[in-house]
Amino acid sequence: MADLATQTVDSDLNLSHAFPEAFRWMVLARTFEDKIASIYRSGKIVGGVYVGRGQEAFSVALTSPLRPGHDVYSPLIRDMAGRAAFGEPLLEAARSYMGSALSASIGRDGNVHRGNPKEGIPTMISHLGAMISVVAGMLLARRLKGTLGDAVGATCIGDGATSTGAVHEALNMASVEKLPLILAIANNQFAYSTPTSSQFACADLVDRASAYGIEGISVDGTDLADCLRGFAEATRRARSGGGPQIVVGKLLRLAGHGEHDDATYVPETMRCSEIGQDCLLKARQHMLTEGWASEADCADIEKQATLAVEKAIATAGSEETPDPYAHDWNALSSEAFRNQEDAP
Amino acid sequence: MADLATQTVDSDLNLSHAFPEAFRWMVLARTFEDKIASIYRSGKIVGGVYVGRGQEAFSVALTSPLRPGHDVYSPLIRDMAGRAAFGEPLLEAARSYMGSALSASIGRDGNVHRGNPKEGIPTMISHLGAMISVVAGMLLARRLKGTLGDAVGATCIGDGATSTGAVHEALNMASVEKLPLILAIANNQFAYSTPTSSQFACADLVDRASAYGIEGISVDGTDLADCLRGFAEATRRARSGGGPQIVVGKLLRLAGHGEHDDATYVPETMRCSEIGQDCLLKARQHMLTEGWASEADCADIEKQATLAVEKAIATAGSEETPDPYAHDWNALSSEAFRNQEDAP
Amino acid sequence: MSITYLEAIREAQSKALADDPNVFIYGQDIGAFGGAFKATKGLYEKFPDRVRDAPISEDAMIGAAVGAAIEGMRPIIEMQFADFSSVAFNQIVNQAATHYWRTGIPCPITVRLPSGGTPGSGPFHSQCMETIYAHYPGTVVMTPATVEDAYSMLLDAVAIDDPVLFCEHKFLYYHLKADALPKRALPPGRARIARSGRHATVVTYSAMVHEALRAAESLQADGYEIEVVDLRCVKPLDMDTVLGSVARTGRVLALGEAFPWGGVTAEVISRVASEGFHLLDAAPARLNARDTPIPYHPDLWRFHRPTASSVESAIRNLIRD
Amino acid sequence: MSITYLEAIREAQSKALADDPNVFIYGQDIGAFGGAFKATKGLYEKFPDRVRDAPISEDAMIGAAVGAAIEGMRPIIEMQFADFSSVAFNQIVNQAATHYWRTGIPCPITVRLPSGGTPGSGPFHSQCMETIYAHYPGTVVMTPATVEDAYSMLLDAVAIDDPVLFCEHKFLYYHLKADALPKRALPPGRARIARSGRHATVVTYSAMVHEALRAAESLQADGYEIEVVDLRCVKPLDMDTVLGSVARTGRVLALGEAFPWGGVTAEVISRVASEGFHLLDAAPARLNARDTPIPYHPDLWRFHRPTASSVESAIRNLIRD
Ligand SMILES: Cc1ncc(C[n+]2csc(CCOP(=O)(O)OP(=O)(O)O)c2C)c(N)n1
Ligand SMILES: Cc1ncc(C[n+]2csc(CCOP(=O)(O)OP(=O)(O)O)c2C)c(N)n1
Ligand SMILES: [Mg+2]
Ligand SMILES: [Mg+2]
Repeated sequence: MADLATQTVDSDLNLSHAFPEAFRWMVLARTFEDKIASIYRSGKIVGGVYVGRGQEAFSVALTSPLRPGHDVYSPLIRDMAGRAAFGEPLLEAARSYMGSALSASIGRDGNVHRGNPKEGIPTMISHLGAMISVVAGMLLARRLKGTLGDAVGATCIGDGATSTGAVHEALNMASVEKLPLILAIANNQFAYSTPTSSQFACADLVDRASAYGIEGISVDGTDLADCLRGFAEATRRARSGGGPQIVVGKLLRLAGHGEHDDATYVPETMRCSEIGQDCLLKARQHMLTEGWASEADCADIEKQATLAVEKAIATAGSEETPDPYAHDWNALSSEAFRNQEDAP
Repeated sequence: MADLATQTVDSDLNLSHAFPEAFRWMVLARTFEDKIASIYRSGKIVGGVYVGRGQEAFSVALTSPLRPGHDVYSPLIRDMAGRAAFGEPLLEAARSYMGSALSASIGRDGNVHRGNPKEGIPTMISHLGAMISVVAGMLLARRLKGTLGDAVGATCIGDGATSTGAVHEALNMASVEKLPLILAIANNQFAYSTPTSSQFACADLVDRASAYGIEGISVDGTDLADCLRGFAEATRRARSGGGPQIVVGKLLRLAGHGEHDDATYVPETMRCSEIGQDCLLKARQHMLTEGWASEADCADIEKQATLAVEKAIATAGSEETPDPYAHDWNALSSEAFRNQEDAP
Repeated sequence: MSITYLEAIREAQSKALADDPNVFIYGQDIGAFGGAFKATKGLYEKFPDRVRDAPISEDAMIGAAVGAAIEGMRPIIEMQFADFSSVAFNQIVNQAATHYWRTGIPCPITVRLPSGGTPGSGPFHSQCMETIYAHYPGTVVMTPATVEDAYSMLLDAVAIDDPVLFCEHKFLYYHLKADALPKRALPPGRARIARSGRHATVVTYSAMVHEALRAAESLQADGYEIEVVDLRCVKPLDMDTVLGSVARTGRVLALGEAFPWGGVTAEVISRVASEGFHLLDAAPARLNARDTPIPYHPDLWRFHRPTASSVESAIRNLIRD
Repeated sequence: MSITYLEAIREAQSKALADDPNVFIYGQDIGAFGGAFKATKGLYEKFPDRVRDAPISEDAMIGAAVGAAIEGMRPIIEMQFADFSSVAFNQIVNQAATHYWRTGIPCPITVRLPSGGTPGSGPFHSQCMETIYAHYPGTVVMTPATVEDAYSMLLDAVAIDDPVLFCEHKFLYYHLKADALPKRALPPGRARIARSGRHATVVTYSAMVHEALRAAESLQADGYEIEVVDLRCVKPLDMDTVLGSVARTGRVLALGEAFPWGGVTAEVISRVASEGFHLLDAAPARLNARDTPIPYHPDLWRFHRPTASSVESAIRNLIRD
């Protein structure tokens, strides 16, 4: 159960509504990424494919209490579930992987490097830790403009990224400015092949909270209910002026670092432990147990997901790919400076 | 009294020996820096002058338990006292300020940018936080070579520098490698003009220790005895395999950021509070109270310091300044690459 | 009335803050203290929310600026010294400079970089980093040499929808004075003929414009008329003005205070050689700082950077050729 | 036997570790896992202490390397991608590169930078950063183009007492093969005539050497003999070899994969123009990547970087001139 450092959980959370809703997005994310992985293996996607298998519960729970269009959300590489729940159209995701000319970046960037800054979703760069200060800046700007209201900004990093200086600077800045920032730390036990023992020496990453005078919550990342409760509480605190929050999820990456990686370095014992449980199977079981869905309902959810994914991929795959000759090769937006720095 | 997070103080520390010894170095440092400041004000030193006024106790206490030639020590801008106690010849300091051609850097760098890497004293760069990983690397190298023994590496930063990503990365790395690194954090309430309230939001910087799973000690930076006890204990722990240690000193910078700065932003109430006490006056009083020295002894210590300072400054001031024509303008050491990249 | 280069920077910021509620300044010690160089003195009093002290976190400062820009603001970030922007290099070149290209959403941030050498500043408080930032796509790099340009180009920088690295020169802060602030200015990205001549062109920028002018003045005594082009902006480069000048003189020296390998002078000379080869009557020349870190000792420092006298010899060699 | 560019890098590291107990490798996932590209595969098993996994802390990795160098070791730092060295920029240029000059104590570190574009890698896994590091004094910047050089130059890098940025090209990792590792090699800092010719010189380095060779091959059919100079090291630059070649051909194209503003090609062309002006029969030319971040989509990527065919047209323009 969510181990809340300073307060007890918000009992108001209506799990019977939030849980099935979140479960649907988890199914969609898993279905989509399984499909993308299989297209990758068939050689039809160039570049990397990184999936959120095993972290769907943690990912979706972060966005579950968020309000699209009102809050800020900066997803990372394993956040297909959170993205979908926050309203990212499936077609947008498919276009990014398939390199469609209609993708948000016109094929300039691919796979997980997609966002919609105007809608409060910054577009990630690869350098780990670099997005947190961006979210802080978005919140600061809203406060300066008087438009912040009770909006929050949520973002995620992995256990490995906690070692970057960027994370420290951003968390410290957010806490000095007491910004409503929620940082989800997905401790999936590995950064690529590197185990947490080579990454940090504190007992639990939630111990980082006290370094910033902020609040921290630990959740069981394999358990959707626990994740939902933890993030609901963190979001409530942030919305009500409690300043930055960190939520640490313990879980296991149930895939390679990328789909090129067979992850043989993950010990069998770990795979078989509590932490290695599949959050999706657990959530499905919970749906059945609580009576929120029957076997048939679940099968239907899965089927709907498959249909949606197939449609999105088919559409994206049939779209034009970017045409280098017609492409706008300008890195500057200012009219005055365009077409000035063409490669000599 | 030293507030030792996890263990009690090492009662073996022989204050009656360490205290008077440290006091001498404090007097020397204060005398030297007062002199340098007055030369600066007379316009005879170009560049910045940054002094350790008010932090001599904390600075000297860090090096007090160290063994020159055996341990690593990386001083920062307010560490004249620690440098002197660790064996830096006064003449070396004077040469650096006076721009002597005989200074360690041949006038290439000035004031506090001096060191002796071969003797375990790295030469600082200005970028705050950048030296901690260097010390970690020196310790790691010794461990790899099998020459580490019970050596430790000590270094210092200010309250402001704790906000840099570099500090985080280095402390985390040192804790993962469980290196015998001692980080002294001089919380002198200001980073240039910036008060701690705009710098961090944790209650006390010692709270950072738990973020790395390491040990932390708080000391009263105005009190030499407390500082000596705290660092003695931290050093003992580090020597005996306890891994990285942080020691946080509460004190007040009793000078401007540099000698160009009148520090009017420091509130009068703070100057008059406990924290604003002059560690040197307190230590002197303690010497008298404990009977470790008489008024006459103290006066003699002060006189010796004045003589030593005058001699060093006179010598350094009479030395040649660097001759640009005879200077070796090579940034590379490799014979094969020298004089190849002359400015076209 | 007389106004310094530094005051011009302050006035420009004051005007930017007054004119647009979306402008704010973020940097270390820039609030009540007014900044290490006093470039924001008095601004906090007028705009307490929008002149904010930052922690010593250059990476996060730029990240936050990008976030604020996404939200429609136009942040000005003051680096205490250009040299410390090295810690923010990643956020500048990979986050800010790529933002428009990746997303189609412009990123109007201005990063003020107090640049260049002064006596006794040493290796870490003297650097010129224009080359580093200009190399990356998606940046505009300004290098004002006059009080007027310090003012009007900083206003331009804030108005431009792309990340601008504003390389203001510390050596010019107090010493350079003008009678009044300009009402009108050249468009950003346009170079300026700082002195006209016909025997040779010196293409330069920032503090070196003044060394070039002094050298030209001194060569005047021998009857040489040296044209000095002040680039104003090193990216984009106004090659029309540069080539126009070389067309008149046939000889060119590119002069810069930065390190010699691959800087502005390399870009200028290689473009002149490629695009204006037939205009050249002699081999084009370059003069940069020496290829070592910047020395602390004033005597070494004066030898490390180009000065009027080393510029003069370089021009004499060029003319003799 | 056949050995790839990547294997050559692994073999060089294996030999360096075996020959000198002061050598160690530090980087993310380089231990038991053998590295993201498998450049250290099998080395941890042989040298468990000296092949160490680092946390994701590039700044601290370089700081630690400098510390270890002070203690007499010769660390090799593997960046997972060159692009991520941006976070270590400060420690590289301000700590490592200035160390010898500030202290008289050399700083023998090697920073391996898996560089350059491959299809689908996108803006943050494709960069060429040689210009950034070469600009600063105190660095040596190597850019091997062949399997032989990948091997022998990496051994040189470890042996050199100064910080070496070793820009190994990811595009060459698997595809480039040689029959055997070299016994002997050119001294570091010496360029190589990769192909001789007499109508024009292409000065290039790293992966672009192969595009230049393909272009030269294709122009051969039309009777043009194109000389290709492989710089091997972009700092220091072997201008003797470059100028010698230009003296033979009278025409020069500088070719690079990096961004266009102020890179290796600018340095090469401006030096040729300054030092070898009278050798030139035509305006010198440059060809770089486009001035945008590196695109993800393979079709855009192939258009962004120079290729054999764009090199060929650039040479044709040069010869026609
Ligand atoms: C600054 C930086 N260094 C290195 C990398 C290369 N890299 C990409 S993902 C990754 C591992 C990240 O691990 P973690 O933060 O735990 O996230 P996870 O992949 O487990 O979700 C690394 C090292 C990077 N992207 N950025
Ligand atoms: C990365 C970096 N940013 C900015 C500076 C400029 N600077 C030098 S000292 C200083 C204040 C340091 O405050 P603190 O760490 O508290 O040390 P103190 O001066 O109080 O001893 C600043 C901002 C710097 N040296 N390095
Ligand atoms: Mg992980
Ligand atoms: Mg301080």
